[in-house]
Amino acid sequence: MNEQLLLGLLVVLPFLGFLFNGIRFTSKNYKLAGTVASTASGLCFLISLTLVAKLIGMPEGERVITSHFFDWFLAGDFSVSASFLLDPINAVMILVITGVGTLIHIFSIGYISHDERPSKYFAYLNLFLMNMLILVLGDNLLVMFVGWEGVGLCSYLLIGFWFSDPEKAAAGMKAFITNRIGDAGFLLGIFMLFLSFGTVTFSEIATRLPETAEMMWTGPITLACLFLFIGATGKSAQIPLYVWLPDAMAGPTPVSALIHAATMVTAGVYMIVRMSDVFVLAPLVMNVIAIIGALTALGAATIGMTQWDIKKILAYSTVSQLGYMFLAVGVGAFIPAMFHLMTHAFFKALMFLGSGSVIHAMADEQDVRKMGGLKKYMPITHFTFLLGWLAIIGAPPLAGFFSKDEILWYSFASPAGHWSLWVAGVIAAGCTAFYMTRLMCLTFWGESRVPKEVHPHESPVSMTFPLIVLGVLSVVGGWIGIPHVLGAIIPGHPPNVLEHWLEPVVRMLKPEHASAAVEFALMGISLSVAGISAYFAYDFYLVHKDRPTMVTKKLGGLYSLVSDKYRIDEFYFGRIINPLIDLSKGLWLYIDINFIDKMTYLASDMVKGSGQFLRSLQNGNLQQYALYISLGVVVTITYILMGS
Amino acid sequence: MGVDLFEITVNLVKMIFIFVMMVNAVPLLVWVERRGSAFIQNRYGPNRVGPLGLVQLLADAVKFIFKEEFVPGKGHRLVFYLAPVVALIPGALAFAAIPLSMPIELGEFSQIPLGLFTIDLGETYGPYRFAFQGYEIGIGIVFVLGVSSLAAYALLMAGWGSANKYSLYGALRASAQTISYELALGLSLVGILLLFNTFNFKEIVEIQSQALTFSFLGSQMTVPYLPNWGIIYQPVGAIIFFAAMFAETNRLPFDLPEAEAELVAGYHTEYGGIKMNMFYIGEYGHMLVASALMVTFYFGGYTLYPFFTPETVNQFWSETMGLTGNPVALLSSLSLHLVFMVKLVIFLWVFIHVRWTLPRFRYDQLMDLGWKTMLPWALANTILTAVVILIMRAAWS
Amino acid sequence: MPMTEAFLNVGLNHYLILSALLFTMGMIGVLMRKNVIVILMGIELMLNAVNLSFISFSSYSGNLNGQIMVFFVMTIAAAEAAVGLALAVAIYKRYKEINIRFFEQLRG
Amino acid sequence: MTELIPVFALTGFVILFGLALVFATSLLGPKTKQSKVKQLAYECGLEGEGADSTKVPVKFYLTAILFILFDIEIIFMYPWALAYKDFIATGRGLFIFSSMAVFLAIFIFGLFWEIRSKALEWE
Amino acid sequence: MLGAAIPFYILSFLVLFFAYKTITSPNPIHCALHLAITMINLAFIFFGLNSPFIGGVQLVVYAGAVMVLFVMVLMLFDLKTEVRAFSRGLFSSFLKVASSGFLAGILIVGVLMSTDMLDVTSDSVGVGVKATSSTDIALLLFNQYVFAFEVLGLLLLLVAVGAVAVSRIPGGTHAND
Repeated sequence: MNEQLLLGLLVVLPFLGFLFNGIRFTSKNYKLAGTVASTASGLCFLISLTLVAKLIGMPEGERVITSHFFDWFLAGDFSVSASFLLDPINAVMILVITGVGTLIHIFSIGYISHDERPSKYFAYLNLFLMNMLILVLGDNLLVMFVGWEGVGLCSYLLIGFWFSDPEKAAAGMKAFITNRIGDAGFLLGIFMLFLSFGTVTFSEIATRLPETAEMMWTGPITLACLFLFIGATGKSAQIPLYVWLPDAMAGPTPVSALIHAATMVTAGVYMIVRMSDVFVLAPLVMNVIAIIGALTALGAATIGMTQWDIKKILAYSTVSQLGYMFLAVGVGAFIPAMFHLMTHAFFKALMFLGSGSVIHAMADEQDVRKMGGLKKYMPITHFTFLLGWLAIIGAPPLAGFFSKDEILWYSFASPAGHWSLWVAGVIAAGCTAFYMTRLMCLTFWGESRVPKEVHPHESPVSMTFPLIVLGVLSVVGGWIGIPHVLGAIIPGHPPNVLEHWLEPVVRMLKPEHASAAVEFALMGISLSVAGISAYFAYDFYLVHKDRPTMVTKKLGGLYSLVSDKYRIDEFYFGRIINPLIDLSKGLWLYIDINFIDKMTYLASDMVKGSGQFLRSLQNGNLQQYALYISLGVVVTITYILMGS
Repeated sequence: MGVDLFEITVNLVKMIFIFVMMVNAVPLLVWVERRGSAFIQNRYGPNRVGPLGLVQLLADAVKFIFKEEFVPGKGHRLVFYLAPVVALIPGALAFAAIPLSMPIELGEFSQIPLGLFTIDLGETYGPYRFAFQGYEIGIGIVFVLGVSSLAAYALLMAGWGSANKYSLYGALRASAQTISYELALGLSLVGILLLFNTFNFKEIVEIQSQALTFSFLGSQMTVPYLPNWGIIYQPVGAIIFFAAMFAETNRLPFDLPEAEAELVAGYHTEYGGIKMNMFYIGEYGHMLVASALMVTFYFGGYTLYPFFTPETVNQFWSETMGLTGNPVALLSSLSLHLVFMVKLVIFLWVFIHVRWTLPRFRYDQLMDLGWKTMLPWALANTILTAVVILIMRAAWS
Repeated sequence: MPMTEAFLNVGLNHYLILSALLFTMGMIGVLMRKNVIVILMGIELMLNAVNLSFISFSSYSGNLNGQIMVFFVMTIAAAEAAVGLALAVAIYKRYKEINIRFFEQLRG
Repeated sequence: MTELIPVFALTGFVILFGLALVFATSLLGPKTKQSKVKQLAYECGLEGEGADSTKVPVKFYLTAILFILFDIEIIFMYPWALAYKDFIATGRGLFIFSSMAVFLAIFIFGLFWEIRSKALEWE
Repeated sequence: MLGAAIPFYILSFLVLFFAYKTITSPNPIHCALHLAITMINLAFIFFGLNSPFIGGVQLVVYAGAVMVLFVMVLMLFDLKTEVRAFSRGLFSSFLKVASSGFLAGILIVGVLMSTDMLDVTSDSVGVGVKATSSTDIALLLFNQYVFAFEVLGLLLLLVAVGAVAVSRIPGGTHAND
């Protein structure tokens, strides 16, 4: 089969699955629904593998597969076609999306078995998969935007999947509205790029970039990048638009794993990497991105230390990890960003699924204070979760270690980097180690605080199998991107496969004065910070259980500030949303009613009046009608004669 | 109408002569009818005034003119007076369009030989070509049909102008009957058109003046002893045409409009004197037209193939009688005209004979006959003709 | 004398002007008469005027399509007269009225 | 136009002739006193109401409508019959026949529908 | 020249005169009769315009059928001569007459202005037509307009059915009342 057809199938298969489940959405046959959806997803994964294999088979530097389906619209010189593009960057993405997606589909079969509307759930999942693939595969910004909006829609639908609970429905709306703000920014960015380049196709932008950059003032590009970044903050939950992600945990846990950890939230990162050629022309924006990323990583990590809800902790962890990725792209380390995106997808999906397994076992209990000692009830879940924990805190040689340290190294050494960014990253890494260890202690270790009526049990195979696979990936996933300095000392000298893979298509800002010694030193510092933090957490929550309260009391206001998530939501409501509502009300009550409504009334009155007049003309008098016709003829003929 | 005074005069005189012939045929026909009916009914008929009562009708005509003028009190004066005038028009116009003989082709001449002495004209006239008819119209059939369809106006005007309910009923019956039978009439002519492919009477007659010639499955067949008459191809069409013509003329057995028992005298109840006579002129004019059309369409017109055709007649006068020049043309035309008149008289006699033979229809029978019998038969005749032509001409090859 | 010439030299324009006048008369009849049937007659008059234009154009340009068109127009005019009169008779039989203004009352 | 002059002339002559006859009787005929009774319409002695208010069966009019429609259909057959052999000569005989066959099928259907629907019944 | 002009002017006069009488006669039957005369005269104009077949059809269809129907229908009606033949309303009447008159004027002006409408000289009546035979019309009709011809057959059928149906409605001509 040719590549174009396969690229199309990549989108068509999930759509067929969506149709199949969407049409019979009232069915409760979760096995059938899940099997169909998983099959669609699994076939996509196989296709992705085939495609990537083909890409690998191509000569380096020409690894591109394009597929043109139809011309979407034409307006003068400007044309947009519905076409796909597959190159090394989104090859990584489609593998992650379809691979992790398939595992999560399989996991969902068990997870959703007791639900009312399994068909609908799987229909949404497939729809999400389709839109995500459109987003990733689109060869121009508008096709990407279609996917961008589509995944937003699916996210909304899945967060509010249990819409009968008003809180969950509200969470869905919050996610959607927050995303709208970002989307508006993204759209503005597209417009700006179109203004600057006259095209929205990636390849054409890339070809026009050098000349444009030389002859033009980079202001518009900077502005465009800023807008695009706003879009990215919306989708990828960065400051200031991150508030929706913790609330998005209201959705089913596999959804959190797929959408809100592994794939959708990384769309912003992917987009910036895709547009990296443009972004490097706007150093100011790069700095902003780096700072925002660092702040997000730090802030979210600190909030994560104070949460008690297992999914909330993971959500803040996600925000924090996304902050890392933005820090990476901000300092020009696009390949480490993609690397971290991939490894994070593995271990965070693993941990979310693990937490889902726990929640499933605890009969929908999410508070970690009511858990503990689950290790003996759920050995597989515990073991895989353990792997995820090790990966995220950066224990070598697991996946997180390599990617995180790469990012930290670049934030220090890159031309766009700065030592303060590195410090923030290291502190965030410490916090990460702390709250993750805390999570492990409270959930799996120590004595059981499980209520008597709950009987925790190990999950079925359909749920543990994805956990195992993801656990393995969390261990080995990092080995494709081993940094050169480490590769140099490890026996066998493993190469940095990922960097090699992405290098031809991604322009990176290389550290100017790379020194192996400095790199090893920094690595050691961050490792030891993480280790110490982990130890402290272990000490606090398993050995000296009174210390947390003591520390809390000592910190006082600061602690409550952090545990209240820096009162960002309250700030938004008090300073932005409510004033906006008041302003709107004012506009409605005064301007709308007094002026705009009056104007519409005037228009309607005019229509009514003319209607009354015309009605008197239409009085049923045939001869009058004939007169009108004849007058019309007279006028027409007069006009024609005048013209000649 | 003509290039010089001579031609114009001849044409005008000829036209008026034909009209007067039509008008004068009326007393003659009435005499024939009365004598004939008397013969059929074993009576004497008019036999006092003149030899065989021939002058009776002349006396009647004079009497009509001296009758008192009369208009019904509530009648519409203008319409009442105009109706008989209108009644004259269709017959006259239609009859004038039918060729009564072949055209007279005159060569140049400067004197008129009249047997014993000649008139010297002083200058040379000619050559001329005088059609033996009122006027030549290319689309003769359509013209005649159109003109005779105007006959309904006279009836309606008479009935309405009289302000008499019997007149009105009579007029409506007459016109409804006329138009109903016009369908069968028109449809039966389609067969003739299929055969001859022309609207022109003269061409139709010329085609019929040859030996019977037709194609049989694509090959030409000729029967030298039979004339190429329409009746041989279209017997059913001829019967339908003739019957419809009876109805058109409102004569027995189709004289419902003047059914005495029901409607007094139909649409001319209130008419008397010469005005009533004018309706008769119209009716007999219609009869003349009908007979002339029968002759023209189905019986060879002014020719009778083996004996009287333009060629044979010409040959007779020029070779047997030894004449040359204009007299030959003149005499040939006149002799063919005689042939035509003989045929015409035969058909007129058939008209009269039928009138005194068949009883009158009831009105519903009349309409049923027109719509449910003759129209379908005419249709079948048309289709059959088309199919036969298709087969005989081997149209598929 | 060019004026006499123009009058005696009957051409296309003469027929067209005759057609225009005829059309106008029909139009006045349609617009002004009260009797539905007379209005139908006015329509017939207008159609005839149009037919006259068709025929004169056809004759002066040697194009027979005009005559075909007139043939069709006549057919349709006859059909229109048939239906129009049928309706007029139906309404008259029921309401004893053929004034066009009365027909305004017949709104469904 | 010129070939029509005889037609006009004949029409004019016929009209003049008719009018002259009508006029002649009114000149030559006896003038007697017109009385009301004499001017009555010949309606068996009852005072007639005049043609204006005579009620007429509407069947006449339905017959006339159907006549118009069928008359036009028959008029359509005339050009067909005229061109029939020309078409056959150019080898399109089946076309011309089938085109009229369709038309005639419609015609016959209409005729039989009218007969079946009793629109042509007189009592 | 005179030979063509005299019949034309006589016929035109008759046509216009009887058309005028058609729209002004107070008695509808007179209107119908005048219209019939108009139609007959028009038929002769068609004859004169080298279209004898159409002239004949005009005689058969219009004068012989349609106008007979009109006269018959008018005789069915219980019609008094209209006291006021024209509809009321001074202003609208003025407007109607004015617009009609204006239309006539503007059409005539338009005709006179566009002398080059056809590339024919005014005295070349029928020059472009070489022997307008009825067969030519027949050939054209069945070569180019076969479809329209069939459709018209269908239309006539529908009208026949419709006329019978209308006559069946309550109070109609064949209703059982």
